[in-house]
Amino acid sequence: MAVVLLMAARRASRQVHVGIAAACSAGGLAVLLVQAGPVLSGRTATVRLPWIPTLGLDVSLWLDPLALLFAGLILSIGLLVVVYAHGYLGKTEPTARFLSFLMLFQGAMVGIALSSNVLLMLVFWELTSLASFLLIGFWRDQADARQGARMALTITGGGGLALIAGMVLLGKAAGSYDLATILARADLVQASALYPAILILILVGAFTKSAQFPFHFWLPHAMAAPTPVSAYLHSATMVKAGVFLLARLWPVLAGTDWWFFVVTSVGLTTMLFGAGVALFRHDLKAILAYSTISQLGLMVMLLGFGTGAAVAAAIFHILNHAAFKAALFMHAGIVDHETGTRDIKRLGGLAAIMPLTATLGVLAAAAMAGLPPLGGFISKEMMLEQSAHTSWHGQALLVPVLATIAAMLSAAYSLRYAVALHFGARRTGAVAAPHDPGALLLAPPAILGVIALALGILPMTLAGPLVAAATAAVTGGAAPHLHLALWHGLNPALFMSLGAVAIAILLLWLYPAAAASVARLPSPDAKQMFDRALATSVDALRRLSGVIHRASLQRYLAVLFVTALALAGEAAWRFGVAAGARATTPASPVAVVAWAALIVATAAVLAVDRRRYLALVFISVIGLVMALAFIHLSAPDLALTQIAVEVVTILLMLLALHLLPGNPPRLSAVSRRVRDGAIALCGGLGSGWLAWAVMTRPERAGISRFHWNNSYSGGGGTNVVNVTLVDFRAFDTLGEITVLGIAGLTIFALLEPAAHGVAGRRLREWRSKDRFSPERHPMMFVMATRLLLPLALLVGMYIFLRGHNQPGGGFIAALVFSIAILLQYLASGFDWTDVRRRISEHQLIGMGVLIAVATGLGSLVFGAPFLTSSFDHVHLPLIGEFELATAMLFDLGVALVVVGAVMMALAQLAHVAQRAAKQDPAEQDGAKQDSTKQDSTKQGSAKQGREERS
Amino acid sequence: MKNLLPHPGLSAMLLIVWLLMANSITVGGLVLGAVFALVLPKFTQPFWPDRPRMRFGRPFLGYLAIVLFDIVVANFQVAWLILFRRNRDLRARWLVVPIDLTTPEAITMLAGTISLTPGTVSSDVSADGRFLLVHGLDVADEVAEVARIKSRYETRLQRIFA
Amino acid sequence: MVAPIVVPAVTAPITLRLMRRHRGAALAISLGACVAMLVTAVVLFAAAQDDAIRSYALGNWPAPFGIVLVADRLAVAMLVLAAVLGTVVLGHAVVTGADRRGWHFHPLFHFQLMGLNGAFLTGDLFNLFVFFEVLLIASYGLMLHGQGALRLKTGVAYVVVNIVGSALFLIALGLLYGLTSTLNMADLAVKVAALGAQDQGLLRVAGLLLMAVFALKAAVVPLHLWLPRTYAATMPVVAALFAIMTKVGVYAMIRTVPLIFGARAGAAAWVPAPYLLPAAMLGAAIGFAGVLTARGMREQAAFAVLASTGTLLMPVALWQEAALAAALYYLLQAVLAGAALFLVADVTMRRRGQYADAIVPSPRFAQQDAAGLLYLLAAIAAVGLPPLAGFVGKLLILDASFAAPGWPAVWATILATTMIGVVGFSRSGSTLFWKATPQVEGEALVEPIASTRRSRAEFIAPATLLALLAALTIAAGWVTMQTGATAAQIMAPERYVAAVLGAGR
Amino acid sequence: MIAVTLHVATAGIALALLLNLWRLLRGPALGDRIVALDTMVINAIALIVLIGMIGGRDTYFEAALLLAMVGFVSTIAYCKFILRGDIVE
Amino acid sequence: MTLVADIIVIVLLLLGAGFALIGSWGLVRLPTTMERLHGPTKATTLGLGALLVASVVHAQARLGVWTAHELLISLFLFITAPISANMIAKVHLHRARVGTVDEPEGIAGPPPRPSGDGDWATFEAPRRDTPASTANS
Amino acid sequence: MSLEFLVASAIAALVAGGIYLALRGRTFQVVLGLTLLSYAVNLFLFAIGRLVVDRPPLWAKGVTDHADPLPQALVLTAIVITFGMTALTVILSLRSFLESGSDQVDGVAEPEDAA
Repeated sequence: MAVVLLMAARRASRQVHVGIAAACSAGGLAVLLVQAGPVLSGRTATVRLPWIPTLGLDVSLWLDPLALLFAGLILSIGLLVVVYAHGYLGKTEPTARFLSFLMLFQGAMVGIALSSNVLLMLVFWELTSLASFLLIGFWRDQADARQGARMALTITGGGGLALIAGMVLLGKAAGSYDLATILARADLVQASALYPAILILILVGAFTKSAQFPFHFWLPHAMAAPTPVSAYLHSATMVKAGVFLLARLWPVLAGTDWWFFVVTSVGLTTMLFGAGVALFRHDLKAILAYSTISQLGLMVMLLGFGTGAAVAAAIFHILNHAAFKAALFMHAGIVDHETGTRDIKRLGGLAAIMPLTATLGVLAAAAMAGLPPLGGFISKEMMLEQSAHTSWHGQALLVPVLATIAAMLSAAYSLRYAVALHFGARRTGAVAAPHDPGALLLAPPAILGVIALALGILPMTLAGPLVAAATAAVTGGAAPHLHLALWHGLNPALFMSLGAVAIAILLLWLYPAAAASVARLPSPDAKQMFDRALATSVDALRRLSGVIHRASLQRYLAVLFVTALALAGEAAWRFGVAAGARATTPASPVAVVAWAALIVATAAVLAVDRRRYLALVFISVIGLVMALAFIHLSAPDLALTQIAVEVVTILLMLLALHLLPGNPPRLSAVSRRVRDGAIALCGGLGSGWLAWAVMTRPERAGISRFHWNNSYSGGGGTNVVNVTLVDFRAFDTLGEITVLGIAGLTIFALLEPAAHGVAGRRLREWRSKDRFSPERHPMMFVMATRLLLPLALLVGMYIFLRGHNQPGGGFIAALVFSIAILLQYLASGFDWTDVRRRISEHQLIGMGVLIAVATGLGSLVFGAPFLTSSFDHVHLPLIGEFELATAMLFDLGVALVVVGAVMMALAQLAHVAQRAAKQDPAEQDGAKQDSTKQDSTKQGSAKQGREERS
Repeated sequence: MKNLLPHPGLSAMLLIVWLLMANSITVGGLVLGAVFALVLPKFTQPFWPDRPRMRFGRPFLGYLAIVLFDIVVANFQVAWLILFRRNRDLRARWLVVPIDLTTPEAITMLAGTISLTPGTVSSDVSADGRFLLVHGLDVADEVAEVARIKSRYETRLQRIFA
Repeated sequence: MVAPIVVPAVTAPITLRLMRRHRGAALAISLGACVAMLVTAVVLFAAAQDDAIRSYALGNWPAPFGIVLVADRLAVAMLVLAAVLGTVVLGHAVVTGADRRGWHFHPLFHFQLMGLNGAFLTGDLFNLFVFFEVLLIASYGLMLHGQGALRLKTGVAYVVVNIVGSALFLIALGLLYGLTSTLNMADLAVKVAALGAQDQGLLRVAGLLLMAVFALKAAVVPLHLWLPRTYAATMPVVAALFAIMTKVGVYAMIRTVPLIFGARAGAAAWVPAPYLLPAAMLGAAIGFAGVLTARGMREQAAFAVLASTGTLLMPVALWQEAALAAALYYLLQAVLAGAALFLVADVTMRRRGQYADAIVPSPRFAQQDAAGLLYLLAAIAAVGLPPLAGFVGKLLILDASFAAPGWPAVWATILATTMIGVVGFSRSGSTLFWKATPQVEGEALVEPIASTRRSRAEFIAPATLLALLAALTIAAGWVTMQTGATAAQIMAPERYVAAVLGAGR
Repeated sequence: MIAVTLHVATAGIALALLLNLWRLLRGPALGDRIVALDTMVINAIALIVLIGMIGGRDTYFEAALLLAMVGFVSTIAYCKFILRGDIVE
Repeated sequence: MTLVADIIVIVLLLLGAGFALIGSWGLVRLPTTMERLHGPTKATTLGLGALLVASVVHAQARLGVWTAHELLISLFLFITAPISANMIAKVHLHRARVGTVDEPEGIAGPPPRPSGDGDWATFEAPRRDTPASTANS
Repeated sequence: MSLEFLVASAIAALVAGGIYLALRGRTFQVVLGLTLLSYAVNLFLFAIGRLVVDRPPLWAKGVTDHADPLPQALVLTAIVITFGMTALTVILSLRSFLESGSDQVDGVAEPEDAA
């Protein structure tokens, strides 16, 4: 909601933005506080809205103590961060965008805390990753911000994906995605064979989010974000989502050896590693980032212990850490803001000039170091106490010792932060006289610092009930005896703690030497490795993809053919394709001769493939044989169509051939030709065999029997093929003429602009190498076509009218019409014929489709389905019986479209070169204008051209 | 009348062709054919701008008969040539036929006739339209052959295209 | 029921005639027709809610002898999808003036829709072929719209490949007819189940060839090679419409396999089964890898389409009801997301001048933030992150494919490819919209293509698509209920057969 | 008797077709090939007529008619291509 | 009557097929393009003509119907065949004049020039206002 | 030899030729290849209705012996569609050549593609 508001108020002032955001946080917090009482007394508030019932994904929220703790944390720190951000961000920064991202994040985070459906939790989980991506990359001009954002998204998002798998599996194992149900079915889950997978996947998700070793490296780079973001996301809240998740699922996942080993080890390692690295960083935020990693490790380790007390410690530490770390980040931000640097080596003695800031810093750092009387001390004590009781794989000392070392290291870096920054020689970075910032910047960390202090002094009052209840919620049982206090007596933890602090001070004293030696160590930069790995793999993939997807039609086709062959081959190999038992028909000598002609012509087409003109001649032969074959095999309609189409196709090809370059060299190498030959051979044999197998099978009585029987009685025609086309399957024909019409339109669209631009220039420059006869319109030919035109039209009419009963029909008639007109073009040239033509092709196509559709619609008027035909035998005086069928009207539509499309194709192609030649002067003008305008002039002139013609 | 029936000859021809195609003479076919015979010439009129007047009477029929007869005879002659004349004895010649016909229609008809009778193929017209290039498969006497063409065909055509 | 085919068939010629003289009226008719189609589709959709399968005998010839249109849940859902997409894309084309960059955009567009609708509705295999051709040839025209050398030469490959595909279609069709002597899909289902042992081999050949054709249209690996360059070379607004084209291939598979090549089809039972799953996985992998490696936004979107097809086919390949339901949901959102990506690419490249859609940093351009936001959302949808529907779709797929054969591989592929996609989109997005090269002194400001019309209206269409995606997410419960019912209908082919052929058979 | 003659005639035309094919393949001149193609068309017409006579039906007449009418168009087009390059000018 | 018709049919059939065959044989046998051009004219004229007449007679005798539409085939062929021959001859002339390798001069040698100052239309564009050009005005 | 064999082998030859030509590198060859393929497909689709000599599908009372009309109708539709596609391909490849100056199928400048 806040996001929407902020978007709406983008233009408003900063104060308004901040106000909206703060109000949201505060409002949420208020709601939470109202609920807090009942929740802590054991009544869990729930909300449930159905969302995707089939998936088991509901918008179900609950507010148990753990959720309360977390949501409270998120909202309260969020509120402070918003206030802080108001002071932090410069006047020119787009606060609205920033705050809307922040609110998006806050909402998602609260969502994680409150979800009581694991799938819903996943939704929020990934949303936090996204929001974090946007926030880290907020200063988009900085390279490290962009890279940091991408890396964070990659790691946490990727972990989120693992989490998805884990959660869905978890749901599957538990039989529900409802969290309460899952939590109650721990035994079921842990007994499941999927348990290890679930555990690992969920842990990967949690660890990536919480920056656990070895997924930690994104976190320091996320510090490229504005400091409020770092404070909020990368210390107080988002990174704790992983910890929260572990706590949330603790009842169902914890308690096994797997859990203990993995979680404890990873936590421990991270704690140590982070602390160690933090000590030797010089960037304030880097120090804090690594310390965060370390502290997160601590919490994870505690959760891994698997005991209630450890959980309590973890939860208390969450609180503490949130308080002091957010305070520290804000502090670092203040220092940065005021001095212009975050390099600890360039800073020092700030206590004198920025007393308030310094006080704050020292206080928070002390909490981090685990010094009494701050909250950090208590939680650290609890941690050490717990680790003292933990034996790792039989090694009783391992965990406590390492934990102590880690505590020592963290004390050391905390002290270094506090001391090096505020005391000693004055070094003020880029600014000569920095000073304490205004209240807006100072107040939020101050509040946090106070809380950190208060948590130490009055732990039971402030946090006791909450921690206890939350712990109970985590462990699913009654809270263990919880006693939060600074003084626990002289227990091992105290000694460990003391030792740690002592060594830490010692270490700090020795720091320069140690730092020098560490600096000499090779330090693998995770970011570089990450970037390089990514870049390398992208390059490799790109090369691979380039190879696979090379623009090569030959390859596309080869793959297609091979795939089809392989698939067909598989079927034939597994099940066999045998010839059937139908008696074959003996072949007459004529058939054999025709067959031979076809085979020879096909071979000839291949043999002369680059002498294209000859190839075309042989294609003609094939077409002729096809027509003969159709005649012989009882298909007169097909023969007619074949003859007519053949002529038009040849004309078309010759027109195109004229504009193509002369005898080209061979393109492909021998090996390629052999390969293609093999594919072709397999394809040929395969298809031939399939045809053979089908033809030798006895035919079944199929739907065509019906067509035969109903052709005359129901369709009103004796030519069953034609009746099928215009009646039984008229819908096919409608589609078919649409195809032709579209082809015509597309051809027009292709050729209309061809006279311009590059193509036009090429056309104008085109000169054939051949010498041509000067005679353009041979007299005899011209005269013959004059006579043929009316004759051909008459024949076309005849074929059209009788098509319903005898071979023929609209399509063939249309081709005859077209050929008749094309003959005029051939004989007398384009211009001569074009002025005598009465109708434009566009109109023909449009009218044809409309007539055909209208015929079909006509039947709707009479309440019959689309395309229902009707016919009648009309008796006219004198003329005799006369048949009228609506199907003929449909056929008329067919004919119009065909004539239109054919004429469009050939006529356009025929005069494209001439048009290009005429275009020449116009092009000169056009060249001066810019591209946009040229576009429109092209359109304009083309339009004009057409209008002049029509 | 002229407007309604711009080319009576063509119309008649179309009607005949229509009846032939329909392969039967019925009233319905006749009417339909007549309609087409009237409509199509009008529709195609622009494609044949200045058609010469032709006489379809006796001269035309006589010409037709002569041509058909010549075709049959020539067929046998040429068949003989193809079957039994050796290639090197073939007296293939170019004939240049001067023509007095003036309309392209008439010239075309002459050339077509020449081509249709086996043994001679009209190959080209001169650029000024006054000579016809004819290829003869076996010509004993060029002058006589040219004269035969002119007298047998051209004079008759001149009468048709008066 | 015939209206979704007739409306565009009438509109196309009308716009053809009007566009030259009365552009305004033609535009109104064009857009109005789209809306009318949408309304019709919704009406049909509402009618299909009673779970009855309606058939419409064209020409009043009873099935299986004539051609029937069949409106079941699947068909009407696809109709609605096509109509929605068509309306939005057409609106965008008009707003950006893309329709004026060549000839005959509107007629071709409507013919394309006609082809799509016909393919969705028809219950006849040969008629399916015809409508495939209609939509293909219209797509050739649209693909070449705007022209230019690259588009033309890519177009050659696209056209030729598809023509060969059509030839294969005819061969498969012929085989089926030769075996069964029928073309009606319902009748085919009956006849195929009754084939004898000696015909099994041929039947399987026919089935596999048919699947190869559909796979070619759907751009299933390894028959996908033509897609990336074709879509990348197409005008983005056209490519946005094409987002549904590959899904037509998927639709054809979903339509034919359970019906004709279902459990009773002998050797051809679940005919693509052994190959589709690995191919789909490879497709998802290659697609998202392409998202990562793409050099231009359109290429990236093309690969995203490829990836979505792959992802979508994984559950389809399991041929189980729940998985199919998940797949259908994913299909809906994938179409919208793919289209959104292309439209965002369009609005972006219109503003980036000579940088066009190349994924390289450019100087700041107008309305960069808005474009960036749209890109972000589209990418989220395409890659399948919350909160948009892609995530829900993937969750559904994961959930539904659990325990199916090979589910770990499916899961691994889906999650890993999502990861690659996230990396890819985040890289390109931050490069495109965050990184900026400084404006070089003296160099002219980035010259946008459409300098005159850089209106905010251009954002409406992609935003609408994204809003639809959001709606798809919010209403996911209802939608999944729909897809569930659809899947149940698909997996019960006997109901389809009974509805088409009549109960008596 | 007529049936036998019909088949003999058909065989004759078939032989003629073969001869045409030979000339078509052989060339050598382009003109030769075009002539061969043209003759093939004419022989095909003859064949169609004969097939019609053998079957005793009229159905194939249109095919023969059409071939007679448009068969020469491609011949002309081939010629025009050689003569002028552009067949429609 | 039937016998007479039968005999007529048989004779016509043999005649037609024979001429078609001879025409094609001529096409194979004759030495150069121009001579070969004479072959098909036989097939088109007498060859097909005889066959068509045979068909007419046959239909009358056997089926008892008068059909005449076969004659149309001949009509069209009579219109189109000379044009084909003319064009092919033009191709030959043109290619021979241009000097294409595989286009040898025929037995008759190169064509003589028409008397007067012009040339054949294949070599020289038809002049204005002559029959050779007015056809296309 | 039976007619069935002749038709099947003719289909085989046409398909083989078509595939081979379609895999060549020049647009015109590809177009020729597609033409051959479409012949083959038409013949195949036609042959699917089984071969019947001289019994055309023209209805007459009492006639039951006839060729299957449906495949013929399908082939007719296919021929028309193929014609449209061929025309489009021819013109598209021509236009592509005009635009790029190369008639190589992918518009690659020559010489290329020796692999």
